[in-house]
Amino acid sequence: MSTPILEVKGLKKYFDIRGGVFGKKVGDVKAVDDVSFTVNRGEILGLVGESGCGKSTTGKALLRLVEPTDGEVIFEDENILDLSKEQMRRLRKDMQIVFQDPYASLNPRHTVEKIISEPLITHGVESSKEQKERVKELLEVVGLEADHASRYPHQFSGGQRQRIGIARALANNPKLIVCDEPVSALDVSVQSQILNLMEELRDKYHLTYIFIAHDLSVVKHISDRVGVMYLGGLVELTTKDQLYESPKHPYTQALLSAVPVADPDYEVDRVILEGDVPSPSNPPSGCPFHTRCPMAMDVCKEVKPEFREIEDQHFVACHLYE
Amino acid sequence: MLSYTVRRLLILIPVLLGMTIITFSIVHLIPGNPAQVILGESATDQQIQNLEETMGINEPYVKQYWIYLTDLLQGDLGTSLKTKSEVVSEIGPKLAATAELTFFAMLFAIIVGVNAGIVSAWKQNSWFDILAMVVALIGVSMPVFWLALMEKWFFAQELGWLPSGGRESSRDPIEPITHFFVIDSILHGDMERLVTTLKHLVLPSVALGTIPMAIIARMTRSSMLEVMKSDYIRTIRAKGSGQIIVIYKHALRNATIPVLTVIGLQTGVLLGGAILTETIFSWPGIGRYVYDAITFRDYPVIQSGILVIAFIFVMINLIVDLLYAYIDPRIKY
Amino acid sequence: MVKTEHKPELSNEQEPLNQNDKQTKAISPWKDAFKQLRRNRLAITGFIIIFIFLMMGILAPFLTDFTYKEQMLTDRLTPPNSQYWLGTDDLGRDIFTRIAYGARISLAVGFFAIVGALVFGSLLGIIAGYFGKWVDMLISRIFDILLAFPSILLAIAVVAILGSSLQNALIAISIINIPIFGRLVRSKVISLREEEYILAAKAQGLKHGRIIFHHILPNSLAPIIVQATLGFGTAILEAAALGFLGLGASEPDPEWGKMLSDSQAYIQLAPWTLIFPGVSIMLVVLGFNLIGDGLRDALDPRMKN
Amino acid sequence: MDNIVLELKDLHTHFFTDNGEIPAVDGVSFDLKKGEVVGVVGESGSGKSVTSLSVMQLIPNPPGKIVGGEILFKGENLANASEKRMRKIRGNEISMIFQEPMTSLDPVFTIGNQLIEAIRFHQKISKKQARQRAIHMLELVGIPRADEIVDEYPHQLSGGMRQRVMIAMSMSLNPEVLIADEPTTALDVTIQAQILDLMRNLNQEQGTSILLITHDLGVVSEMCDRVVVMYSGQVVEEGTVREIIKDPQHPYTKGLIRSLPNLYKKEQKLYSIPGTVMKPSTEYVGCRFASRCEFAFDRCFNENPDLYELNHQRKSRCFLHDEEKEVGEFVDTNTRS
Repeated sequence: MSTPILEVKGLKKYFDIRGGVFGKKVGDVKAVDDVSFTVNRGEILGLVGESGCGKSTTGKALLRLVEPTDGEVIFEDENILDLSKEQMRRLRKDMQIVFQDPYASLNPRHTVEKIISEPLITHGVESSKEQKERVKELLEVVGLEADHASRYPHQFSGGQRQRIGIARALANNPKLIVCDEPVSALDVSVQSQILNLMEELRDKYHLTYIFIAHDLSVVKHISDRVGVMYLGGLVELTTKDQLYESPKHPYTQALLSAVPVADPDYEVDRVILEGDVPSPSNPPSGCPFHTRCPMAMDVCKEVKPEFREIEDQHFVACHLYE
Repeated sequence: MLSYTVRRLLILIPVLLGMTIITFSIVHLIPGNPAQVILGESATDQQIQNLEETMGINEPYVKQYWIYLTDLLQGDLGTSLKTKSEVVSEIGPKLAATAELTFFAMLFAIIVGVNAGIVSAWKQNSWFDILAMVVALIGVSMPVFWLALMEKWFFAQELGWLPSGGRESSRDPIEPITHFFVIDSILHGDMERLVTTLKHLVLPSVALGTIPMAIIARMTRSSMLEVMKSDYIRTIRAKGSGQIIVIYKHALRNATIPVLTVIGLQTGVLLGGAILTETIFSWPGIGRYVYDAITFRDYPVIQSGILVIAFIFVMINLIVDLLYAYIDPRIKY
Repeated sequence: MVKTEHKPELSNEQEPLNQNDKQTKAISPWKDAFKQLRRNRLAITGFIIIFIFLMMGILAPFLTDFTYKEQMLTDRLTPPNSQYWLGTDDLGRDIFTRIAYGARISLAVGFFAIVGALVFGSLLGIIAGYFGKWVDMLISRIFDILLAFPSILLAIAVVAILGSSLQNALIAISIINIPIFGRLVRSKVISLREEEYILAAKAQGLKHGRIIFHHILPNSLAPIIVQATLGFGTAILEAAALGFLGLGASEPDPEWGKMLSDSQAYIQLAPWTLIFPGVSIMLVVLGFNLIGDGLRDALDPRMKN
Repeated sequence: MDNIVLELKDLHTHFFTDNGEIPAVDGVSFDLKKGEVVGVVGESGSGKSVTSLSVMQLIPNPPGKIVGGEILFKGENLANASEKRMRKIRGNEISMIFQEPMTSLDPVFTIGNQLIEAIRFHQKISKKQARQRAIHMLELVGIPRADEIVDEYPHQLSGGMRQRVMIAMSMSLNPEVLIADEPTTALDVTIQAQILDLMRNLNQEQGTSILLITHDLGVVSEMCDRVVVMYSGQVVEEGTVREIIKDPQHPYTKGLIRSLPNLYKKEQKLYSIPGTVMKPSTEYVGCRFASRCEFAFDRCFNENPDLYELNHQRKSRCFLHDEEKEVGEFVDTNTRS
């Protein structure tokens, strides 16, 4: 259970900011800044954070859908950042992604059949009979009907489209799937259908997920371990029970307390953070959270806290625990 | 804003250089011996040789282009083959004539086009909207020179309401000061002449302005309709603001942004159309100057005329871009 | 009565499509657009106009007893009558015949000029948009330069360089339209590159070629088709303008712009010599504009949901 | 009953599209009392937003139109009020904030300009006074450097700040009713907490009644006194927030609450309601939820149940309430695994 399938070390993704008279580089947006974690075979690792924290960019950088600026991504003992474009292209069979917007991620001019069979063609399933069989099988696996294959994406509801996206990701029996906010665009009653489906598929095909979301309850529900991101970096990473029962980082605490609970009896000791998330193009010195942190100390303004293990399996980047 | 202006100006440099390469080609790349082509069949060897020397035709192209460019920078636009005088000295008054015509044509196009577009959007699917859009559709489909011919025939020749050509009555030429006759008549304090001048402007401006007017009306309408659907218009209505404020203050200002681009581009169409319209209305502007040059194969004049018009067009687009940044605060550099 | 047995709480239970699920057949976006186009009365009018002129051009020899260069010198400047439906010009040529033959020229010039511009423009646009960097810089600057000229002026410049003939006018019109298609395709490719389904295709491990030909190209087709249709109209206007300036077709070709130019002097004496060729240009351009507008509505990039 | 400020009676708002008539709001009734916060909950397509826009007469017309029912604002029926009368009410007596703070402010005018315009439309005060008032309102909603922000453009502010500006704008004339249409949906959770806190304070300090439209039961639970649950254009359940969340009566509400992942409860597997929301239709006769309901029986497919009044202001639209026995059985299912 605890053999790592993916190890991420010091992952960075900076986007250039261009400006001035000649449009030359004047700075960069540190979308992902030094992120490290491991994912074990068969587990679901959740990544949560607010918009702009870099969780989605991290997910895409892992698959080299955006080229990382620096770092290592070791997938099954191989640093995929060293692979040539062609080698990487072949490896995509094993590493898949499910996108947030189930409509935008399906080509509107292709039938479901074509959408799902495309990865099959690309990775060597040549006979069209085999493709048809597989498409049919995949549709059934995700809870659609075989005769949906000839339809176009715009003829489906949001939940059904997300099922198509999942079927496509499953086409070549991948080992790892990055789920980039797969249920954020869906209504509550459909969201639970998709969450349950994803759990079932994980068990059935021994999949590993990296599950990215901004909804803490969703992440809690599905994940085994959870990482919390803020302004491009991980601030806390531990098992889900640890994280939700005794969060260590002040940001995690504030984030958890901010979630409205559907229970009128539940009295939350709410920490309301002041101000907005600073811009990743101009992050604060020291700890990126010190500008909003209710417990900020002098050292926080100067020194960036290290992301380290303070208890077994519990990583935190905060000066309070040094 | 300053940095943006400077950057826009810098981007212009390669564009202006590229333009000169194209106009350079007009004289220097015509197949055969350019001097021969320019002077025609009847030219003597001596004439050809002289021209070859002044054009530097035996030099490599790069050097010829360099000479052309340095001449341009010194304000030398070449010499007309027909009149043997410097193009630069001939072109000034003609430019003023064209500018005056274009200005009034654009004024007509913008006033009528923008207002028709607003009313159409406001009263969507009303009889006015349908009529205006049918007229606009016909307007964009019309060849400008045909419209000019028809106007001239109907209003000048059949009905005799307006003069059929020229900038002024030939019996009584104006003493030019700025070469903008409307301004000159005012400067002379001669109201009668002002009326005459304006009368001469009506037909060519309307002919020239009709197509841009139609395009502006269509663009204004669709842009207004788009803006009217936006969230912020809903907010403004939720505040209780009246229809007039919603349309003329908020919707119009937002809708102006795409319309401005169209206006900038249409100025180009107008300047191009001037060649045809000025010919038909004997308007002594730069368009007619180029047209005459085409007939006489006066290559240096064609070359400089095209360059000058394109230069003006580029400058107008620059102004439009800067206006853009002024109207839309989201554009920051 | 309460149903006692409850359905199993299976998550991957079929979500029913809406009420009319059973009737829902696969609706291809292209077919959908076609259906919408057929309902658009203005677009249909446009198709009819173009069809009539196309037929006039093709069947010209069968429609009249005259040829376009035949001069009936005794019948010069005859007003429209039963023999000369649209009258005759100053050389006694039948105007209807010349307009019918002229339809061939105008439609052909419009078609070939735009197809040429479309091919070269799209190619350059795809290269610039897909590969980006300095290739994009170079191509985009060339487009900027070409677009810095008012189009008719650039056409005049090109014809001035190449010499005036119908063929060169066609080339000139093609050249001035290249940057229009080029820019359109480039911006479409760039915006598509950011689309999530292109990213999804990349995530599947699809090769460049397949991404371009199966994903980017089909999805950029709609605006290209619209622009091309509107472009036929503009190209015909531009050809007529060049003809009017004497930079296009030469004697005795019945090019509509040239017909107008030739008859200018007879405007008061014989207005029909000017009215009919002009109306023909206008109708054909209007036809293409109507079709273009209809196509734009039908192929709206924001797909109906 | 006398302190009811807003009452909807059998409101029908239909959209007339190429594909036929869509009854987006199909007979909705509920009321809002002075100083009360009422939540209207529903998924997309339930008609909750259309209901709120109908109150303001801001339904894009065409295609939308109020075709029946009454909207009583302090006794005056707004459903057939003139545009002129509505302009007096909008922003002044009933104001509204929207979901998308990023697009809800005019991008080409300064914040101040938009605030001043709203104030001066309803009150004849000088520009200078209006500006002072605008700055004061910005301070009130917790905007730092209000005297500078007032001259900035919307694009210079973050989403949370823009939503504060929207709230400042809607509160600047001290309206009796604030309609908030998914005010925090587009915001991050920490920013959402700030905005909800602000709205709660306004409600308590100014006594403004709030109609809160949302899909988030968590937000409802935090903010509201009473809740109206909508499904496919109709109200399916109504009650106090405690009743709705602790003891839901309608199968849809039950399913909705059970399918919610909860931060503080351990659950093995989420419940999920099969299928998707039925689009409202004029032709359909049965219960709108029947096709997804595990308790549905023949009658549900042939007849649309009425809202059963179970208690004072406690209503549910389900045939199961017809017989006591069935309700009992029904409640039982709650504990079923």
